This record gives sequence, structure tokens and C-alpha cells, in this order.
Amino acid sequence: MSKIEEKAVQMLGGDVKTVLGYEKGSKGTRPFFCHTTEDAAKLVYDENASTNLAAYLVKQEIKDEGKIGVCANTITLRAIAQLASENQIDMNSLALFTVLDEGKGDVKDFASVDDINAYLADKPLPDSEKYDNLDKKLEAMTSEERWTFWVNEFSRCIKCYACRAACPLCYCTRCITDVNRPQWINPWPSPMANMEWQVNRVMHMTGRCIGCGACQNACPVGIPIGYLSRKMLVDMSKEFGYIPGQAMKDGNSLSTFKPDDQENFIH
Amino acid sequence: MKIGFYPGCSLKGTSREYNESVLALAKALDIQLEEIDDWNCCGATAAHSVNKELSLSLPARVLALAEHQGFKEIVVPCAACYNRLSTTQYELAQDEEKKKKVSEIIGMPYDGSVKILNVLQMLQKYSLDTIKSKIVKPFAYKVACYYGCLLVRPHKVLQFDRVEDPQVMDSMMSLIGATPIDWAFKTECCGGGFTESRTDIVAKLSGNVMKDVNDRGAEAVIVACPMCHSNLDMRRPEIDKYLGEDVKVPVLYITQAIGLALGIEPETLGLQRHFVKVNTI
Amino acid sequence: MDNNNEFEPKIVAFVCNWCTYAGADLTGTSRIKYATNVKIVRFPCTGRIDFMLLLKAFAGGADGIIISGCHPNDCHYTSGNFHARRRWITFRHMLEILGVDVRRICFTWVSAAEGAKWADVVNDNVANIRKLGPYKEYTKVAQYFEKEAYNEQD
Amino acid sequence: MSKIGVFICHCGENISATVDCQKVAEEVGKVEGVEFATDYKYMCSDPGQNLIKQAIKEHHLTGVVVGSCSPRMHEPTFRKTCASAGLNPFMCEVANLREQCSWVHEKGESTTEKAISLVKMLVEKVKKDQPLQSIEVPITKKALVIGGGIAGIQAALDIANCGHQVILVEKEPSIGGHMSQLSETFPTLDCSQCILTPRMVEVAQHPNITLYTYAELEKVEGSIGNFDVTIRLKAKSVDFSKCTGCGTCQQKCPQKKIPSEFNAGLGTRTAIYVPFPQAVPNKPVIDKEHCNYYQKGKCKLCSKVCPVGAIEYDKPDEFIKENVGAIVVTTGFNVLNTDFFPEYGYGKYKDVINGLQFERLASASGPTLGEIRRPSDGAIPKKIVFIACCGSRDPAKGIPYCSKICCMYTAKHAMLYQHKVHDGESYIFYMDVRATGKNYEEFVRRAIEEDGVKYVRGRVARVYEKNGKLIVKGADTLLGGQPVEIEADMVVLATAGVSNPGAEQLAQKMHISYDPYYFFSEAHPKLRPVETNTAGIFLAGACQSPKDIPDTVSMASGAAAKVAALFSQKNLVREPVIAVVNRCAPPVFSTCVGCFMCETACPYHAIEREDIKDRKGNVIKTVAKVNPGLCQGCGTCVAFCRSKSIDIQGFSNEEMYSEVVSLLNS
Repeated sequence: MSKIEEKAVQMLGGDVKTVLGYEKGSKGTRPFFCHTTEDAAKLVYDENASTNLAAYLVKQEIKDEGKIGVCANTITLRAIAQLASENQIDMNSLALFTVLDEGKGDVKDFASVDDINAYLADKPLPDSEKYDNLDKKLEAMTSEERWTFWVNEFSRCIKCYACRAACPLCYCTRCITDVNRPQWINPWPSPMANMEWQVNRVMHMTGRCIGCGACQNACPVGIPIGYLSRKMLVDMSKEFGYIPGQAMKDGNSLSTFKPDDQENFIH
Repeated sequence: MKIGFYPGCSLKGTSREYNESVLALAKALDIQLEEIDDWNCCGATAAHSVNKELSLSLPARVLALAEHQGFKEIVVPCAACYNRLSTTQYELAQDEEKKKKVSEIIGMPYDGSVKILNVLQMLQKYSLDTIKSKIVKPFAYKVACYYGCLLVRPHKVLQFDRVEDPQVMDSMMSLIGATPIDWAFKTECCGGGFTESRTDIVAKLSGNVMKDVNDRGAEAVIVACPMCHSNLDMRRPEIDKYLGEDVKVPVLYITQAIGLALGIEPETLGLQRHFVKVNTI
Repeated sequence: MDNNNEFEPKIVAFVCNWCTYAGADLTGTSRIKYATNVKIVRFPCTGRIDFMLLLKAFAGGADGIIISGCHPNDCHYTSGNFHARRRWITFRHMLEILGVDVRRICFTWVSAAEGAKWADVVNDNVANIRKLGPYKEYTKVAQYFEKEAYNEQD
Repeated sequence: MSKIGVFICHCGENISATVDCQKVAEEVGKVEGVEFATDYKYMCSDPGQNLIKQAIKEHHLTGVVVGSCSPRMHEPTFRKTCASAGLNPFMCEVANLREQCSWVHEKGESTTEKAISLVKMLVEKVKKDQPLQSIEVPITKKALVIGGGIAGIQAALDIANCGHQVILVEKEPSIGGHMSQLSETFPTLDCSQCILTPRMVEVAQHPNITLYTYAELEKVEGSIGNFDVTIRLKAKSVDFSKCTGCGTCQQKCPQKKIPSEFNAGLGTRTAIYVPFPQAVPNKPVIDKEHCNYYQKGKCKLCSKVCPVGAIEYDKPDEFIKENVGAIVVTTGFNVLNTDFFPEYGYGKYKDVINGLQFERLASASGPTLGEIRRPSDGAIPKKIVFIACCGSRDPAKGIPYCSKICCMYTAKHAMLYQHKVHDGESYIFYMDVRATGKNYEEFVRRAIEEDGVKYVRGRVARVYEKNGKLIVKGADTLLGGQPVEIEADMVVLATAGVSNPGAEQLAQKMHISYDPYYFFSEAHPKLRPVETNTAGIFLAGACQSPKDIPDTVSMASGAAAKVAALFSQKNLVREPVIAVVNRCAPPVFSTCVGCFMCETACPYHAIEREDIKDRKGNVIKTVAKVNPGLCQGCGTCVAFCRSKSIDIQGFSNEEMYSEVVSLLNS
């Protein structure tokens, strides 16, 4: 019996009704809801387990199932910590664990956001290299060239909102795109409406984004939107001095301030 | 673990006995000290009032050498060296530009990662228990612990002990059976670098220190700085003249006092090198 | 204006009620003259100003934007301007990444006593934006398809 | 469909000189939804206002835009006009055609064009305006004053004399505070207790004041007009209803060596004690930490000697709840002890004392009955050194601010010393002499010129004891930094005024803000000095920053006036410009998703959490709710809300959006 199976069986024997984890899929792994001890053998956890499971945890259907066990990877942990700090997840309704050393080590449990933050303290954000090329390319451009670049990129958007659905932190009951008094963002896909949607998405993510890249992975037309959130995450955490990808205790970078924030752009 | 050892110029010259006693004590306490290879003068006392870049570069070179020779920590017994090295580390940590410039000047990368310890910090960190267990002859005297200006100031940089009323030396002396007295001149200046050039100032400043020591009945002054020692010990004739009395209280390095308590031979500790004889002990 | 062919920029000013709006009133009371290009929208506090309104202003054809409120520590609501400042740091960075011309947004603090400063802010800004020319890059994209789609909707 | 009336004012010639008012009215009249548009010479005059009223009635207007002077000037006027004609006042908007148009531009087409677009902008806003009702909050006309020093006494008396009920809470066994400890007061040298005690008695006897001594604030809930406060009445161990204050218990108490707080540690008291003879109430409490019975389980001597059986050892702390409409915080300050200063001996020299201790030495009710005798041996000091700015104005000590009172009391101390010890010599080491009050400078000059106090400008580096003398080593910067050494018999440190221990916790209990030194923060440093950022909570005295008695008393009266003004209203009427979190039909209930980022952003703690429950009482979701009593309407939360679930009335998303879009379309 694998350690993860052992853990799942033990949890399902207690007050946990479901264990959310990963199973073997056609390519790598896929999310798996394990309801029975028989199914527990299917649970796997290795370096391929890359999906951010937290996106499921904010869904009412899942919450209604009661206490849920979660075999979390690093990005899931980051998202859960952030969600808990935003009152979207009750840590008490989770039995959260991971398997150390990409599935080869021991099972580690997490009881609180502090536990998660302590564990994450030395873990880098994932896939940094993935964004470097684009970053260099954009840095080399003039402002106008960047504008053209993004307008072209956004012209391909079909407004499917897969980025919204995949993101564990896009959980609003009513998205701003659905607000029509006033109609902040036109509902049809057009370069401007698409850009406005992305500006909103990224601004809403600032200080909250945990850099998992689920948005970009989900985009069916391959717009590098993950770059936007990631760039803001990294640059703004530097600017305001918080740890990127870690949940803050009170508020986030936009709902808090320091009296000595820079203001060299204000005359 | 080996700790880097930076004796500095004083310990190789006027304060040989400090060097001897530090090494003897380290040996007795199983602390492995290894002298930093190719070290240079830290620039005290003149450089920092003359040339800012030089005053940062000289200590930076020593620190860089220590880094490259793989030391995580270095011990700097001389209070002036300790002060200059720490100040350099502090200043370069505040200013990336300066750090780059100094690296260029000394011709090697400087990181600033070495931890700088004075003798008190070294003993405090590694040896309090060992000292306690190895005392063979309690140092049962009334002593005045004299810190001088360089060991605890500026607090912002050194972050060591209470700046106006330091206690580390006092508690160590209590540990070896001595009775540290409460006195007023613990951190007053002895005249420092004026040992040679302005003996009149030294006589006055050190004289005030020694007068209080004498008046309060201390049997020894305990120091951890070669300059304090020189001024209080070597300049005793001038002090006596200034005070108009004959002050007989000897001045010991803390390493010598502890060494005596541990039963190390007075000669090994260099006690015979003092001008004011340590007869009573 | 002396030259009829000269480009007249449209500039929208988003200001707080307590400092800059009062400061702009003082400019009037002091009869200091400035260009007519800037029109003021009054907000209770800079903290109230939604970044989307800035985008909407550009989309609607604004060539420049002024954002102004109380100096730090003078906010009528204690900290609205501090929150706003953070928001602008963030939003400005976002715009820079996207290639929006941030030179067209002027951030400033104008207190209720700085009537003369307000006139300077306006005049300098009008001159600046006039130099930059109309913000065609943005309006072109904004108008592309939007109008068509809008007509379709009718 | 909107029916909007537009009224363009000429303001004599103030507007019409540069703006073509008639054209503005004409152009705006063409806008969809504008039913009526006209211009008139003086819109704010009676005929002008009547014009508006008449149009509202005649054309059944749903909204009004007046193009005139700044809304900061006449918005209230025109809104009242509309209200009197039956239109909701918040359906009236004012376009600023004077201060921000006609006065700042030359006459010309572009000026008129600008005026037109400004009016059109407001027309679009009015279309989105919602009728709003002023918020009326009932007020409980009872005030809570926390702290029974001179600030609290003054505030309580002033409020009580306005006819309102006041609850005064004091944590010590007696009211009086620091002022009761002072000897004489500057600049008149009248006896502190002589002027204070009548006030203390007045408090005790005032029919409108309920006094709780030996009590502390436990909890505050609610908001302006209706605070629910819980007060902890610490067990006094003495039944005050029986106690006659005869004092026998104090005479018999075997614990006699407890340092007296009232005498700043220079005298002693018993375990069952009245802090000082003039205490109000003049009845003892038992200090449990020093009482033999509480500590060791036996003694009970006080109980045995009490003629009326008032001692009750086993009574626990009591909690009482009160509903009040306003709170005045007057918790005062503290002075640093001499042990804060290592360079002056860490408090180990008995004859180095602080200013408060000197007050006790100089006071007729003090441990020496007003004779200046040094604590170590009771000798009269012949040479005394005062050191001003001990800790204050010293960033290295963490206290960069000026403690404000020390210059004056140090001058007073030296003066009192010279008056009492005629052959004595007194020195004051100072940084600057800040004597900015009425008759203050004259007072200091008197100390120097008439009483011969020697002022030395410079800092003292060290004080140490030698042969029974205190050696004060300093510098005289007016003599080029020359070292000065004085052999003194006594040294008095004018130690910094600091916030009370526990100030931070108290502020957090009340949700009021405080500065880095834990002094409470006023709402505005110039214009709202006695208010806090939390509506209904006011400040007075040294809890806000160190201050002298006159300042404290005026601030207390100011705070009392604020409370009285609040209580003079039937209901608390507030502009409805506040934020509101939307509510909608089940199963959504509110589009708020409960992330509570607004809670961190709100400077007023106005965001509350509301549980939406099903019929069985199970929580379905927790959403934000704005407390209308606390919200001040800045709208920071609105710009912050991602799902646009919170909006601000009067500056709503729709209104602001319409304004911006309109400006650019016209």
C-alpha cells in the first residue's frame, strides 16, 4: 500500500467523505475525487501532478460534501492559503496534506495557513523560466510595440472565460463581466473589450495571484495571459515588500498601504 | 569548526600579551583559531578620519580574505579592529554601489557574509560552560571592568551589549569568582590613539578612569582593548603625575584574568610584559 | 486659442472633493486663468476612483487624464489617498506592461490651498498632451468593432 | 423616463461675462430627457429659487441640474429648494460654471462649450441618481468618559451640566489623575490640589454623573449614538455602601511599606488604602497583590477592626453593561521612570528622581510635607541639577517628539526649589526653552532673573555618584561645547511623557487609531482635533499627546461641546452618502462573495460581517455589510470591490460612469 493510499484510507475511515487528489490519466495525471477506500489505490502523487486542485474547493457542490481530504501540490497549497485568508475556504473543513519529495517522501499534514506559509517559505514560484523569454522580448520593445503586440494577442480572444474558470481565485458570485449597470466591459469579443477584461482580471489578481499559471494553461487560443498576472505578482511583491505566492495576514497589497509607498510618479 | 583569527597590528606589537593570552585561552577552551592568511592593517585609528574609501577598503580586504579562506566567523580581539571591521561591514551592507566600488579597489569579490566576533562574544558563544567547569583557581578579586569606547559603540552598528552600561565582561568576571564593582567610567574614553602623540590628554582621560578605579577600591582593571591597556598601563607614570598619587592597580586583559582562573601559567599569558606589575596575583 | 488648426486635447480630471476640487474652486476665486481643455469630475476621495473609469475615459476619446487629491496625511478620510496611491502604482505598472502611454496620465496632489498649483497643473498638462498629440492608438482599438457590434445589437 | 429641469445662473455677470448662458440652456435643452431648460440672473435669489420650484411642479420634474457656482457653495441651497417643492433633494445636482469655468477662462466659444459639457455631464448623472433618504440614527443621550484625570473631570462636568447623563470610569481607586499629584501649577504657582479638589467633589456630587472608580473598560460594541459598553468593576474588597471612610483599617494594616503610587514611589502606603487624603471617593480598596490575606491566606485584620463590617474579601470583579451615545477618551499619559536612563544611573541612584517625584517632594501633601529633602538621607540639597528633555526629542531613545510640558515644569521646579532653599543653587540643562503659552515666557524669565536659576544650554552625558555627591557631566554649547561638571546633591530628570501602558489595547478595543508612540490619533490634526476617526468617540488631554493643564482643560471642554452638539439633535441625521452592499433575491442573497478585502481597506471599521441564514439558522453565506453610523462615504471600498457588490450612494458606479462617458461624448 502506498503512503498516499494509506493516508486516504485512514481519512475515509474518519470524518472525511471525499479525498481529492490525482490519478493516472492518458497524459500524466488528472484530478481525481476518491470516495471509497477501494478507489484509494488509484491515487497517485508525483512530479506530473500539476493541476491546481484549489479551483474545485470553492465550488458550492464540493463544499456541500462536507469535510474533504486534499492531496495538494505546491500551487494548490498556495491557492488554499490565499483562499483561506480571503474567507473562501474554512481550513477546518479540509484535511490537507502533501507527499514530500514529489511523492517519494513522507506524508505531511497542514492544519493552518501558517503551516502552509512555513512550508512554502523556501519554495520558488513554479515555471519561472516559462515567462522569461516573453519578458525579455517585451522589455526590449517600445511602449507602442508592446501595445501592438498585446492588441494582436487580445484580438484572438474568444471570450470563453476559461482563464476565469481555471483560476482558483476567480470565485466571485458575479464577475465584473456580468455587471451591466454600468456595463463596465462590453460582452462581445473585440480587442478593447478583451483587453479590458484582462486588465480587470489581472488587477483583481494583484496581490492575490499565486502564480500557478492555470489561466494560461486554460487559454484555448494561447494568449500569454499568465505572463501578465505573473509579472504583476513578481513586480508588485518587490514593490510592496511581500512574499510572492504567500498569503498575507490582513488584506492584500491593494487593500493595504504603507505611508512611505513610493510616489515619484506623483507631482 | 575553525574560527578565523584576525590579530591586527597591536596584537603583533605592543599588545603581544593579549595575543598570547587569547591563543592560550582558546587552546585551553578547545576553540580552534586559524589566523587569516595575508591579513593587513584595519586602518585604525587614522584612516577613517583621513580617507573614507581607504578606511572601508582596508577592513573589506580582511573580510574578503576571510570569506575566500572559508571562514564563517572571525574573532577580532582588538576593539579598534573589531569596530572598524564591523563598521565597514555595516556601511557596505547599506550601499550596493559602495560595495561594488570597494570590491574593485581590493581586487576581489566582497560579500560581507562573515560574522565578526570580539573576544567577549566568542567566549559568550562557545565557552561559558567550559570556563565554569575548568576553573581551578577562582579569580577572587574586586575588579573594575573597563569597556572603553570602541567595544560597544555605536550600538546601531555593533548591536552588542547595553551601550551605556555594558554587562558582558562583568558577568564573565563574576563567573570566574571575581567581584565586579559598580563604577562610573566603564565606557569613558582613555585617550585612545593619542598614546604616542598627546600623552597629556591620555594622562588626563586615563587618569580620571584610574582615579575612579582606585577610589572605589578595585584590585584590578579588566580590559578587552589593546589601546585601553596601553594607556592605562604604559602611561601610568604620566597618570600618576597628573593625579598626584601613586596608583598601583594593575590592568589585565580579560583573557589573562580568565586564563589565571583556569590555571594557565602567568608567563604563558604574558603577564610579565605589563608595566604595572601584577604582583598581588 | 490663437491657432485654429492646433490640436485641442480632451483631458478629464478625476479629483477628490475635499482638496483638489476645493483647490480648483480657489483657482476660480483667485481668477487665475487656465486652458478650457480640462473638465473636472468630482469624487468624494481619490480612494473612490476606479481604474476602469480611466480606461473608459481613454476609450471614450480622452487624450489625457489628471488624477489629483489630497497630499499624503491630509486625506479627509485619513487614508483614501494612500490606498489610491497604491492602486495607481499597481495600475500604472499594468499599463506599462500593456504599452499604454502612461505619460498621458498625470498624478498629482493639489490641496485646497493650492489654487495656483491647480492652474499650473492644468496648463502644463494641456501643453504636454498637445505635444503628444491625440491618443489615436487607443481610440482606434476602442472603436474597432465596438461601434459595429453596438449597431448590430440595436 | 427622466424629466429633468436645467437652470443656468448668470450670477450677475460672474458667469455670463464669459459664458453664453442662454446658449448653454438652449443646447442642454436638446438633450434627451431634459424637459425644461432656462437661464436666470440670480438662481440663488428668492425669485430664482421660486423659478426652480415652479418648474418642478409645472413640469413634474424628476431631476434638477443647476449650472451656477461651486456645489461646495450652493448645493445645500438648491437641494433644499428642490425638497420644498417635493423633489427628493438628492435628485438635484450642481454644475460648477463659476469657479471652474467662467472665472478661470476668457470669454469665448470654448468656454461656453465647456460649460455645456459640464452641465450635460450632470444631466447624465441626475438620470442615474436615486432618491436618497437622510440617515437618521437614534441617539442615546448618555456619555461615557474614560479616565478621571482633569480632562475626564472637566469633560464629565461640562457634559453633565448640559443636562446629559455621564458615566465616568477611572481605573485607580480615586479620580484626580496626575494633576492631583502636582504641587503648584505654572505659570501662576497656584496650588494644584486647591483648584482640583473642588472639581473632584463636584463630580462626586453631580446628579448627572455616575462615577465608577477602580473600574476599566472591558468591551465596546456598536457605533455613534448607540455604543454598548461593558465596564469591569474591579473588586474593591470593601463594601462602599457600608464603609464610612473612618480609616481605622488603614491604621491597623500590617503591610505598611508598599511604595505609594500617589507619591511616585517616594512614600509608602498600606495594602488597604485610600491613595491620598482628598481622594474621591474617600473610601479604601484592598490592593490584593500586597495584602497578606490574599497572598498568604491569613491576616484579616482590617475585617476585624472595621466597625461596620464593610470588608468583603471574596467578592469577584463585576461587569456592568451600559448603553451610551458618545465616548470621551481621557486616559492621560505617563512619565518615564529614571531607570530608563542608563547614562543617569539606570534608576539606581536614589537622589536622581523624575519630575513627578519632585512634584511630590514640593507638595505640601507629599512625603516631606513640602520640604525639599533628598530621598537618600533626607538632607536638604544645596545644589540641584535639573535635566530637561530626558528622552524627549531624542530619536536614539525612540522618542523624537517634544513632551511639551517639561520646559515649563522644570522652570517651576527650579523656582519652587529656590523659594524653599534660599541658599541653594539650581542648574537646568536644556536643549531649547519652549515657553509658548500665555505668560509662560515671562514665567521662565522670572525663574532666571528673579530666582537666579542657572540655565545651561547643553546635554548631560552622564551622572554618577561619588563620595555622596552626584557628578553631573555635561557640556555648555553656548560656551563652545565646553565640558561642565557639577557636583550636585540631587538631580531631577524631566523625563519624557509617554502613553499609558495598555493604550494600544484600549485603542484596539474602541477601534480608534493611534500613532507610533501609542498616543491616540485625532481625526484631523488641525480641523478635528478632539474627534477620532471613529464617529462618536472623542479625545481630550494627554492621551492624544502630552499637554499641559490649560490645553487639556480646553480640549476636554471642546470634546464635551462636541458631545453636547451630538446630543442636541433628536436623531443623528447624516448625509446618505455612504457605501451599501447589495442584497438580492435568494439563492444569491448578495453578489458579495465575502472576501472582506473592503474590511481591511476601510479606515472607519464600518464594514461588518453579516451571516445570511436559512430558516433553521444555518449560515448560508457570510457577506459584508456597511454600518451606516460609521461609514463616512469615502468610497475606497467601492473602487476596491472586484464584483462591484458594494456601491456608494450619491457617487455610485453608474453615476460616475455616466459622467465620464458623457464628458467625452459631448
